Formats: sequence, C-alpha cells, structure tokens
Amino acid sequence: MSDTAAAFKALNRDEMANRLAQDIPEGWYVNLGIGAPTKVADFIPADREVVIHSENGILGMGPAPAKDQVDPWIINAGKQHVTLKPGGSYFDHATSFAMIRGGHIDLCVLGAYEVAENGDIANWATSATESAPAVGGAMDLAAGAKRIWVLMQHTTKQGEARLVESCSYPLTAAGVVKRIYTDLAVIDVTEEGFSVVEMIPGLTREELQARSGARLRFDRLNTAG
Amino acid sequence: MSDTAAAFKALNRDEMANRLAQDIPEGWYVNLGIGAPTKVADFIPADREVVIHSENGILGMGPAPAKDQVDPWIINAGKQHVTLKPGGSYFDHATSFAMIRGGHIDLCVLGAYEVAENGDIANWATSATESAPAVGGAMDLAAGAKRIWVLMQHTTKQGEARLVESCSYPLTAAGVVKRIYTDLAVIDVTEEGFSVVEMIPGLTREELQARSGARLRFDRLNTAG
Amino acid sequence: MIDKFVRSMADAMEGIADGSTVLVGGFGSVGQPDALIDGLIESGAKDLTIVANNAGAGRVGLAKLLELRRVRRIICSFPRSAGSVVFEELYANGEIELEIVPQGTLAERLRAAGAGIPAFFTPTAAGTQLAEGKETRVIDGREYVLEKWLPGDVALIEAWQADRWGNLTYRSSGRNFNAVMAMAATTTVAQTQHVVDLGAIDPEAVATPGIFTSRVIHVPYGDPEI
Amino acid sequence: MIDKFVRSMADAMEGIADGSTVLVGGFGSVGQPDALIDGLIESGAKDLTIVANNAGAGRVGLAKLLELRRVRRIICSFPRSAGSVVFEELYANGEIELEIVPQGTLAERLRAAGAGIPAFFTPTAAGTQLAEGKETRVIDGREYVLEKWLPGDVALIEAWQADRWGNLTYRSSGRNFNAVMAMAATTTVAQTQHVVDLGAIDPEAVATPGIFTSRVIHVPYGDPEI
Repeated sequence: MSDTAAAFKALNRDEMANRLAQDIPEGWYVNLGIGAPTKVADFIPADREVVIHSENGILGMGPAPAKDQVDPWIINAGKQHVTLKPGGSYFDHATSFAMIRGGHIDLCVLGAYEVAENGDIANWATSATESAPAVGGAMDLAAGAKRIWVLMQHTTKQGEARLVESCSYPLTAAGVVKRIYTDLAVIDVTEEGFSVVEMIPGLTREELQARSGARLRFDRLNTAG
Repeated sequence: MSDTAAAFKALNRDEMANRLAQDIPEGWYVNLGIGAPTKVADFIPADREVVIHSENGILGMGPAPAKDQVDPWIINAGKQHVTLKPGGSYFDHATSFAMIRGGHIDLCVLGAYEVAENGDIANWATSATESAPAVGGAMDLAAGAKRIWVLMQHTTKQGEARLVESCSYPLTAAGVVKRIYTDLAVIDVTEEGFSVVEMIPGLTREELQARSGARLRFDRLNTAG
Repeated sequence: MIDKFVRSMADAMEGIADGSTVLVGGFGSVGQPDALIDGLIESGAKDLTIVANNAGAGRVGLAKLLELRRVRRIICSFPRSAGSVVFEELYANGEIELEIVPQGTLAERLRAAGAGIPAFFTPTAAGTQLAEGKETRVIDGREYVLEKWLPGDVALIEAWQADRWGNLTYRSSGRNFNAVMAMAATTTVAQTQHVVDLGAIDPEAVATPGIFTSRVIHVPYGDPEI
Repeated sequence: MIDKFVRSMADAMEGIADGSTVLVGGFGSVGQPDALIDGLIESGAKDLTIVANNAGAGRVGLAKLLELRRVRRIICSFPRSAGSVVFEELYANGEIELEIVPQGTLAERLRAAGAGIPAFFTPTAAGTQLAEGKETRVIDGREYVLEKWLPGDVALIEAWQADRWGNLTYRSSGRNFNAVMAMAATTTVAQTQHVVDLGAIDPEAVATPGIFTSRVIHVPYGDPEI
C-alpha cells in the first residue's frame, strides 16, 4: 500500500505520547512500558498530579535528572536514570508486582506488535520459536493493570496492519486492551471490536480501514474535535 | 492414681520454663506460645543471645517493662506489654507469618492439651463442637516452625495422661512435635514413639509410665545428670 | 492536586453499602481504628461481613457493632478473648455466623487479595478440622490446603503518619493487620494520628504506599489503652 | 553473641555445593552483588541453577560465570538485554537451559518459597505460550495458572546497611529482588556497603529482618555504574 499525495500527516512519536498523556486524569497510578510509552510522562500536563510506578520498586517516579545530577541508585524498568518525587517510595519486587497483579495500577501503557479486535495483545516475542525470548514484566502488567492502553504505530514499517482480527505473534495476554493510540487514530476495543473515536485531520475512514487488519466501526467517532 | 509419700517433687512452672530455656542455643529465632511458654524468655541465660519473635510483627522482643516504663504500642501475641531489644524490628502480619510458615523460626514452644506418640498436637480446642473456638496463630506455628517443643504438665489436674497414643481432642497439626518438657520429664518424640531423655530425681520409670497414656522408651535416658 | 484527606467522618464512610465486607485492622487494642469503627456504626451500614483478628471486647467498638445486629458474619482467628461477651452471646444464640481462620492463613488470604492471587496452598491446618471440606493436595510429599483470597469492599485501618498521597507509617506493633488489609480492599480508609507534608516520610520507610490508600482522616486518637 | 559478619569471601561462600540453586539479586546493575558473584566464580562451584532477573552482560560477573560453563540452567524474566552476548552464544549452542518466567511471577515464586506457600494461582501468562503444559483453573470466571514456589539453596544479595544480627536496608531502587530473594534461600549471603551498630537501623525501617540473613560480608562496593 502506498500513499501518494496523502492529505494527512501522521503523528510523530512525541505527538503520539502527548495525545495519550492528555487522557490520563489526575490521581491515576500509571505504569509506562519500556520504549515509546516511557515518553508519555514528559507530556502529562504540569498541573495534573499523576503517580508513575516502575516495576523495579518505585512509586512516584520523576523525570530524568540533569546529567550532573544523576543518582546512580534510581533507575526505571528500562534501566534509565530517573528521579523520585516528594511522596515517592521504594519497595521490593514482590510488593511492586502485588500492586500490578492486584489491580492497583489504574493504567498501564504498553507498546505492541499486534492488537486483536478482542483485546488480545502480542508484544513480547515475534515468533513462537524465537531464540532466547525475554518477557520481563509485560505479561504481569498486561494481565494485572486495571486498564491497558497500547501506544504503537498503526502499521509496521512495511505497511502491515498491527490492528488485526487475531494475533499471529505469541500472546502477552488475552482480551485486555481497552484503547489504542496510534500515529493515525485513537481506537477503543469494544465488545463489537475496534471502534474509532478519533482520527488525525485529513485522514479518511477508508484510508484508516485500509491500514487496519480488522473491521473498524466509526459510530462512536468524535467528529467535533 | 494417687501418689502417697512420693519420693519426687514435680517441677513448678518456673522450673519447667527454666529447664526448657537451658536447651535453646545462642542465635536461635524463637516463638513462645501464649501462657506458660512465654515464661521461657525469663530463663534464657543472660550471656546467650536468642531472638524472640511475636506473631503480631515483632522480632527481637525484650522482657516486660517496669510499670512506669510501659510503651502502650509494644505488645506481644498474648497482648502483654513488652519491649524491643536493639536490633529488633517491626513488620506486618503477612511478613510475620511468612517467617513462621516459611520455616525461618528455629523453635516454637507451645502449650498443649495432648501430644500423641506420632507427634500430633492438640492445643486449640477441647472438643469438636466447642462453641466459638479460637485458633489464633497456633496452627501456623505448629505447621511452620522448624521444630516444635511442647511445655505442659505431664497429666491433667485430674491425673489424666496428656502423652497419648492418639489425640482425643481436635488436632492443631499432625506429626510435628519433636520434644516435650513436663513437670516430670523431658521426652523426645521419635519414629519409635515417646523416648524419655531425662526424669526428675526420685521418680521411677514405672511411676512415669503410669502417668503416661502411651508406651515410653527409656533406652536414650540420660542417667548421668 | 492529589489530596486523600477527608474532613468529616461522613465523608470517610461514604458509599459503604449494606452487605459489604469490611476489613478491620489492629491486634488487640494496638492499631485498632476505633474512630472509624464508631463511624461505621454511625453510618448505619448493616448485614456486614467483618474480617478482623478478634471479635471485639466489652460493649464498645466492634462489640457494639455486633450488639446492634449489624454483622451477619465474622471472619477471624481469635473470637473468644477476654471480654468478648457480645460475640459469645450472639454466637450461642445463632445470631452471627463465624468463620474461624488460622491467623497466618487470614493474613495470607488478605495479602493474596491485595496481590491478585486468587488461591494458594498452605501447610497450615492440614489434617485438622479447619481443613474439612477444603481441597487438599500432596506436594513433594507433604499435605497442603487450598485457601482462597479474602478481598474486602472496605478496609478500616489505623496509621501513625499520613501524607496527602496516602503514604502511611504505623507505630511499633501497630502495623500488624493494618498494612495487609490496606492492600486487600477496594476502598481503604485510614485514621491517622499525625498529618505530615508530602515528602516528610522517608521513601525507604513508607510502610503502605499511597496506591493502597483511598481516604485518610486525621484523628488524634492518642495511645492504646494500657 | 550473634555475629553474622564473615571476614573473608571464602567464608562467605562456604558450603555452596555443585548443583546448587543460587538466587542472584539486583535489577540491571542496581543492587547486583558483584563481589559475591566474583566470590562464587572463585569458589569453583559448578552445575549451578541461577535465578536472576537478567542473564548477565559483557563478559564479567554473571556473564563470566556463564562463560566458564558453571551454569547448567538459568531461570529469569529478561535474559536478552543489552550486552547479553555470552548468554546468547551459549543458548544458541544449546549449552544452557533457559526457563523464562514473567517478572512478577518470578518475584512471587520467590516470595512464596520464603513464605512457605508451595504453589499459587496467578492470572499472569494465562492463555499464552508461557502457560503451556501448566495446570490452569477458572476461578470466578477468570483463568489462572498454577505456579510453584522457587526456593534457593543460596541467595546472593546486596544491602546498603547491615548490623551484626543481619538486619538489612537497601538503597533506593536497589531493594528490588534482593529483599525477596533474602527470604527464599536456605543460606542468604549479603554484601553490604555499610556496617552499622546493632540498634542503629530504625526498627520501622528494617527492610530485611535478620532472621532471613545467614552471613554478611562488608564490601565497600561504591555506586552502580552509570
């Protein structure tokens, strides 16, 4: 599929993270997956208190420190240096995953290879026979958080759909994704499948459907914004 | 059974607690059950460091405070006021019972109604239909500690045996008792049943056997002391 | 701004429905959230299931709640203690259901609810009448009993310090069931002796991170009875 | 007098047998007990099962232990990370067994071993290939996987402060798996940055009570690599 003279401009990664960040209300406890989801923290409005959790035993994580202010003892799950906000706390791994698996995390934002229309997510291995797969905390987060939002490109670099009828990659968890933020749209996962709630300007329904591997519904599309 | 002109003098409660205390080596982590076992702490030799655990979240419990030194926030499992030694710590109930059930407590001393020759212990309810039975932490301690020693009168006030072939009262745990300290003797629970290792002066084997509801072995009796 | 402090007991008790399962912290009188229990009585909620280590003493607090016939069922390890007269009367008359749970199993079932573990095997009570009717399994040669989690609709707990994020500390043996129950309920309400600024509690010494706390009310409750 | 401090690495490693299961704390380079891992290499113990979140990086520490063919099997959540070259080589050549465990399940299996819980149900991995061959059960309408405890013969952990009873604190995100593994092994060996007097650690802030600690060695190891 090629886009000749497209009338729309896909969001870049910062814009995607920013778009998602706007939907996180004050007071939520949020875990941000490794990679693109981590950027979401930078775009939460400054007047909104959101408490960021990290699997390795941190609640109340703050932004990356200035280079000369690094405390080597404070890293996030992606092993990047971070800071602790006033009100933050440290705890062990069992307690940290009790928070996750026990349903205390309001939102987890994950990247994904694929999301299926029933909410299945595949984000940890690209084939069933992959050598030395690494799962980390992805399955715990996907199964445990109150809600899972996915932040990902709408298609692969090769133009293949990531929104699919059924995942071809090994599952991370079944039926858990509630919402997907892509460079093209915001899509809810409903009992009737994918339901588009927002599209970037200039993109047509047909163009979005053409880039998706499962049927999209548009009856809940917010056309006001 | 009546003792006319007995040539022995049974140990009193302090002497029983003292006798047991002598066998606790330095460095053990010890939980002392409610009632008579609690007194054991008073008789541990002063030059021997033993760490006392209390179910309600204390490790390193110290003796009862002077009346005018009471800290109302520090109580033991029997709800008596106690103290904390330097090196002591506080933790929650789940962690406290992780210590117990996880086999980290070297010794738990329990009172009992009955101990059977296979190590079964009955110490929480006197009949299966008792109204409002209360178990507390007894079953966790009995099942979880590395070793269970029982501290009890050799017979009931009515002269009935407490060392029995099989418990008539509801069990607290099956096959866990390693040793019994009574007012008359110290008895190991072995694969061959009760094995007397020590008797009070003046008591005969026949007299001890007469006060017991199961066969006693004397082949390991320490006659030196 | 996140602010979990509520200013009135009515706000602290908001939404506790008839039929709720209420976890009540404390061990003996240490760490027992007396003001919140009084608030629960005042709220009028009834047909409750109470989870607590003890079943109340005298005719105040938990015992009063029982005496007012607000409690259908109590789940505890040690109902019969000094002064548990109300409970014993109700129980003898068949006016209250009792589920006896070994103290460690009670703590672990609550922790499991907080940690998303619906069931676990434990050696405690294997081979005893408290395991009757329960699934058992021999694992590596030892018998274990399957126990289910014990989630609460509401937890009432007592803290020593609290900040506006709901981070809590406890005092000495007052941590007991409070820190466990805080994890185990949909709504966790804490009464705190002291209110402190955000950041005043050492991040290494937060006993209950605010994620487990829904509401906090400042109650300078003083010391436990001696 | 109880004194859990040992004065030499040889004493710290005493009795670690070939074939042992060794739990290694840390997450990334934070809280990783580098000196103890070097001690383990020096001890010559082989045919080991290593439990750790990661499978080592570069050619030092855990990676060196692997490269020396001392490890038969590794149980971890994230073996493939930046610089995990040795592990990847061995794995590709079939020279090491790998058991992949979701990070939270790994932590909970360790905690279960420490807490005397031989098995538990978890929602994590239900319906995925990591649940293949495992017992599952639907409880209250949701599918769960049965997971077993994961006890260690030895745990190697890194603490920040330690006293002679073996009470430990950790620093910031260095607590991670260390505090959990400390509970889960028959013999727990800690390397500590600081030695403090008995009573110097606030009793409310002891992260690992000494009951879980077997031996402590003072290693002023400095800060993790940036």
